[in-house]
Amino acid sequence: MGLYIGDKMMKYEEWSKLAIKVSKASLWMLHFCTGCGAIEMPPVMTSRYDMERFGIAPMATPRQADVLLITGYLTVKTLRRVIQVYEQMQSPKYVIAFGSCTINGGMYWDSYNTIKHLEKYIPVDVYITGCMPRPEGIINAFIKLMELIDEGKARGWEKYQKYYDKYKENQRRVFNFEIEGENEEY
Amino acid sequence: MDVMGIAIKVALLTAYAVIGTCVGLLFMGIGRKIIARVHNRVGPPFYQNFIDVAKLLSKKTNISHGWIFDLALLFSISGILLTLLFLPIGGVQLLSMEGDAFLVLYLLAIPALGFALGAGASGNPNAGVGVMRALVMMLSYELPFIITLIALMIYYDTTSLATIVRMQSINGVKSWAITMPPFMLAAFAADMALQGMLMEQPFDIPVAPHEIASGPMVEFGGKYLGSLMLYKAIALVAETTLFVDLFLGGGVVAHGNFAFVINFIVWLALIFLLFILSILIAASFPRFRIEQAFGFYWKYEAIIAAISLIWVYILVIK
Amino acid sequence: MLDIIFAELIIAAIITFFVGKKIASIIAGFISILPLFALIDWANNFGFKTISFGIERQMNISVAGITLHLGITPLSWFFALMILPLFPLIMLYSYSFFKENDGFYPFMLFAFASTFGILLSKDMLSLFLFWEIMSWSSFLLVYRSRDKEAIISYLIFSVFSAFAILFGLMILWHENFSLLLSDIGRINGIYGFIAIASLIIGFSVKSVLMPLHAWAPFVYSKSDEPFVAFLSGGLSKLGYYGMFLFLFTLNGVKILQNYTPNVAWNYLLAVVGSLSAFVATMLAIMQDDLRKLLAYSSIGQLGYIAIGFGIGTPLAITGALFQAFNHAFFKAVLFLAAGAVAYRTGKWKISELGGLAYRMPLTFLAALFAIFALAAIPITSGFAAKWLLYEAAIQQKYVFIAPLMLIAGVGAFLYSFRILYGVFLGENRYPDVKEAPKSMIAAMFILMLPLIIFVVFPGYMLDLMKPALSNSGIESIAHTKFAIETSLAKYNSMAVLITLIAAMVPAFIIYKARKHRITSFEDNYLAGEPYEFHNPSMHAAHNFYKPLKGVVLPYFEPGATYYFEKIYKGIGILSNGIRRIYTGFVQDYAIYVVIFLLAVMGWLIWM
Amino acid sequence: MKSIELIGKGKEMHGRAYIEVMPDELENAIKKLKENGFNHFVMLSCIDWLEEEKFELVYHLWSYEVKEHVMLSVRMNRNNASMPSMSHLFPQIETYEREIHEMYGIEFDGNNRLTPFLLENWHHAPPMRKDFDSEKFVGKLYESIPFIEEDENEGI
Repeated sequence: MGLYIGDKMMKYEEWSKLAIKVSKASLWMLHFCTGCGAIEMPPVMTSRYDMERFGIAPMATPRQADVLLITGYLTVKTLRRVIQVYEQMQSPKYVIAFGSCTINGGMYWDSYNTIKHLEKYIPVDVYITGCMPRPEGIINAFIKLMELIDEGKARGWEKYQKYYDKYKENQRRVFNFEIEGENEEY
Repeated sequence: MDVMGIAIKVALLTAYAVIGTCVGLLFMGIGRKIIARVHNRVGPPFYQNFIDVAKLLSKKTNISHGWIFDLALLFSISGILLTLLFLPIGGVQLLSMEGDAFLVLYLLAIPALGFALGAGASGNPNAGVGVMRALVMMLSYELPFIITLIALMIYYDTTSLATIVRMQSINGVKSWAITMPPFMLAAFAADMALQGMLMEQPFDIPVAPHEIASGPMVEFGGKYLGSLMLYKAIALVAETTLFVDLFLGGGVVAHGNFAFVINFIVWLALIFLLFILSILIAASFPRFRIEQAFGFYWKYEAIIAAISLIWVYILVIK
Repeated sequence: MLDIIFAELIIAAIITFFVGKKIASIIAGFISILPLFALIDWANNFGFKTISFGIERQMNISVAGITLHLGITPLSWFFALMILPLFPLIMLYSYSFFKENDGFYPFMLFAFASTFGILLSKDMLSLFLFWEIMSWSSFLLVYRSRDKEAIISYLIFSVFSAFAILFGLMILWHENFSLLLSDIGRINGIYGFIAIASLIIGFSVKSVLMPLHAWAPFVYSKSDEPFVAFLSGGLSKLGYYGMFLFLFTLNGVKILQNYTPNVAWNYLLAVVGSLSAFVATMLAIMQDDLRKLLAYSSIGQLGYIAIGFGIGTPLAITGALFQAFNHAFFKAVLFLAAGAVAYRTGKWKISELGGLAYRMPLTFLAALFAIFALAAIPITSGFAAKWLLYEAAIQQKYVFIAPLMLIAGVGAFLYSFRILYGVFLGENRYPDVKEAPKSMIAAMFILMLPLIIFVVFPGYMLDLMKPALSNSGIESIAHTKFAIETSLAKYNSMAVLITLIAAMVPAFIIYKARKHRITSFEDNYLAGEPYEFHNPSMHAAHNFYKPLKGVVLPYFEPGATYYFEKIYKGIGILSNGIRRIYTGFVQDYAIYVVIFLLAVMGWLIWM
Repeated sequence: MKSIELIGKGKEMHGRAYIEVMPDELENAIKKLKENGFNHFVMLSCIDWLEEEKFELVYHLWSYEVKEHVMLSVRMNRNNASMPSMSHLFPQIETYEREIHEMYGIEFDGNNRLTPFLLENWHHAPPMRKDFDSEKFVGKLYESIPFIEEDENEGI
């Protein structure tokens, strides 16, 4: 069952198949409702679309959650909180980015304080396109995520561990609004 | 007691610990399904909670806040298993001859206190508030529950759960406590107390995910949360069994050759019915505020329980 | 030998007045171990095989034609067993607690000697004499707090208690013309009734029974912690010693019953005890001052003993004595732990403390275990005592007392957690605090030993109190080493412990199966807000039980302290009135003299 | 309209009173309006007139008595723009002034709380000015941050 006593654990190869099966069938979600996408969540949770039939349940804190669902645009200030929350989640953890804002900034493509590509700061496993995506899109993304977990491709959290320094460098740059070769102080 | 006898006893206790855990998880899954049906949803499969626990226990990273935080894991599971084994289940006495109802009442506090210690050790303010609410809830629902318990005890002139069950099973269903009018009132009060014990709505004030980020559990993840889910599952079985032992004769209806199997099935059916009742109440009511819950228990429930106690007292004195 | 022990205690008290702090505490500590040897020796007389030092059982001291009869009885031996061991450990604790020797040790030794004397006294005169020495030496210890309310309240109640006891004893003497306590049994009628009642009232001041508890919150919260540990753990038991002595050993119950056969005076005592337990617990929940919380908790826990005496069956009395024994140790540990916390941080308010568990882990462990015993968790000996009391209440079908007792037991969880969370858990506010000094830790851990022993073997406790019970004509209840059996049910401590250890196995497997990483306190989920941006306090201990505030305070608090405030104010007004006589004018004094002379003359003429 | 009568100048614009005042008249104008029933300060807004080299501050006030919205407009030079703070008249103006200071770089004399407010770690030109080229800034900052590509050879 993937339980090993003592120091022998924590090898990726020993990640048993049953553990993959159970982690795919029980995705607990933390919805970081910053943008307008939050309005799509109630239909997904309630009787019309009912995400609970796939074992997906909303959680209150990142410690308990497996999936971080980011619903919409992120300013630099919000990004700091998102990263804080992401780092508090327990591995294996996945990120679903919702709406075009997280892909390329969307309608905030030229805003001075909205980040454009979420993937540069935290690894994203599944994107949902659209402005707004429909609830079916969210369900579809979760099913896609389940497939990816099953195939062993949803490894964003491993990527984050592996390239931790690079991610931290990107995050530091954007938090400090640091433009290369330009250090003007207003 | 000889070696063989001890071995059989240990095997029986282990079997009931496993059965209690599985039944609890199964019921929680069924409860989720029922709530989903009430909401006109499809709901998760009935085995969903097994998957959830397995997933939590197989998480790769786990965050602890120090050794006091770990006490939550150690004490929650061991304490609730201990409680379960001191209850007579379906006519099987287990260890219930070694203790009594007061012991069970206090044993229920071990996992709760361990849990509270772990939650407090995390240093999260939400956890502190959650534990405070849980303790105030405990003070609230214990009053009617204690009064009904005392009513039963003075009626049967014993505090031992095993004896209470035996005396209620003499004539099968007819001798169950709930068939007597004073104990009908008491059972109503105790059932409301059970609702609070199970922390189901309208008394899920301590966890309140939307107000205080699931309260005491705010910092629990991975194996810690998994162990707490196990605790909750076993607690569900233990608390409903306590009610069944007190008012429904422990589910004992048959004596004789196949009595063991029949009694087990009846016990299972009874705790399932109790659980369904509590789930249906939970599905139809919103959450109380803590003062409202306190007032509800200490005013109305306590008065109902006190009436039954006085009634029983008059019966006994006569 | 016994006179040597007394003499040494007195001499040590005088020596400690002049020497430095460290030497004083060492002298006091070693001298106060001596009576324990006597206890070990006397155990031979009560059916236990121990070492013999040849210390006599009886001693008569004749001073100016009056003879003081001293001697050990099974009852006083049992009470000495719970009170006297506290003393050397408190001295060990105080080794690092005090900054300088400012009069703590001499009075403490006097209090100790007089406690020993009270327990040994076999006649009324020595009982009252030692009682007064104990009251006055403890009053001087209270006086060290320099807190007006504490001093005055202790004075008022001590004097009241002393008068009540003196009144009772004088009536007994007047009826009997014998100072020996063993002659009391012959008394009947109204005088016996009044005497016993007034003695019980007098003793219930020391045992902080409601409504005569009002001094305790002030005194406990203002005096030195080592002394308060002795006051709550040890001296409060003396009140119950007196009650037990006069009620059961000297047949006070029968004297009361013979005069008024139709009134159940025991039941009244039990009701007072249960109300005391319930109201004090409710008030303890609402306290923010650590010492006040512990004070109310003491009142509540001591109420259980009164319940046991009130119910009066063998089961209840056994439970009450067990509870008294436990309370002596766990409350001493708790007060000492509170003192250790204050020694390191200088704070008493629970809402100002926090996060000390990782800084002071040994203090935390001691406090945690004591709290387990206080809350009667079944893995501590506190449970066996409460269980016996509950059983006794159910056996007698006391439907008013039993719910109050049980709900007070639940309330104990609430204030216990307030201490645990507010002081030791939660936000890490004192990152630089060190563990308490070694002598404090040692004292607390040695005090925990009896609590640990009697959780595994509750039967031993019942063996210890057997001589005291059988001497008073109370049969002891059926028990083995591990199990206690009553007519209602059975409690087997070994079954609980073994099952708990066995049930730890699956928990431990889950715990060990996956690694965990210990993270810092700052890494906490605060709705995504980073900790460094989160400026205000994260400690949720301020106003902790706010939802109960509107329920508890309006109903319980005024009733508990109102009458004392009235007395306090009344005495102030009276004293002011008396002071007005001393106007400072010579003419006024001359008029007083003239009036006095005229009065005397008038009286002479009238005669 | 009442406010126009009070100040003695201005015009009606879409049902509101629009009054242009000089910077030194501003305080008296607000005071006068406040005393005469315009006691609800609605908001303070700012417009950057890049071509005219001017900043325009608009103080919006509302009267519950006559149900009238008045906009007090004051213009200043764009270089080293500064205004006396009005926060002693309506305390809530302080917060608006902080925001405008951060977004436009206007100094408010007499306001002691002109500390960083909404933007964290911002050290570029005030972003709401029209000469702040947002598109270019995005290109320089956000687009220059590299994607983190996995090294195919290493695997994970």
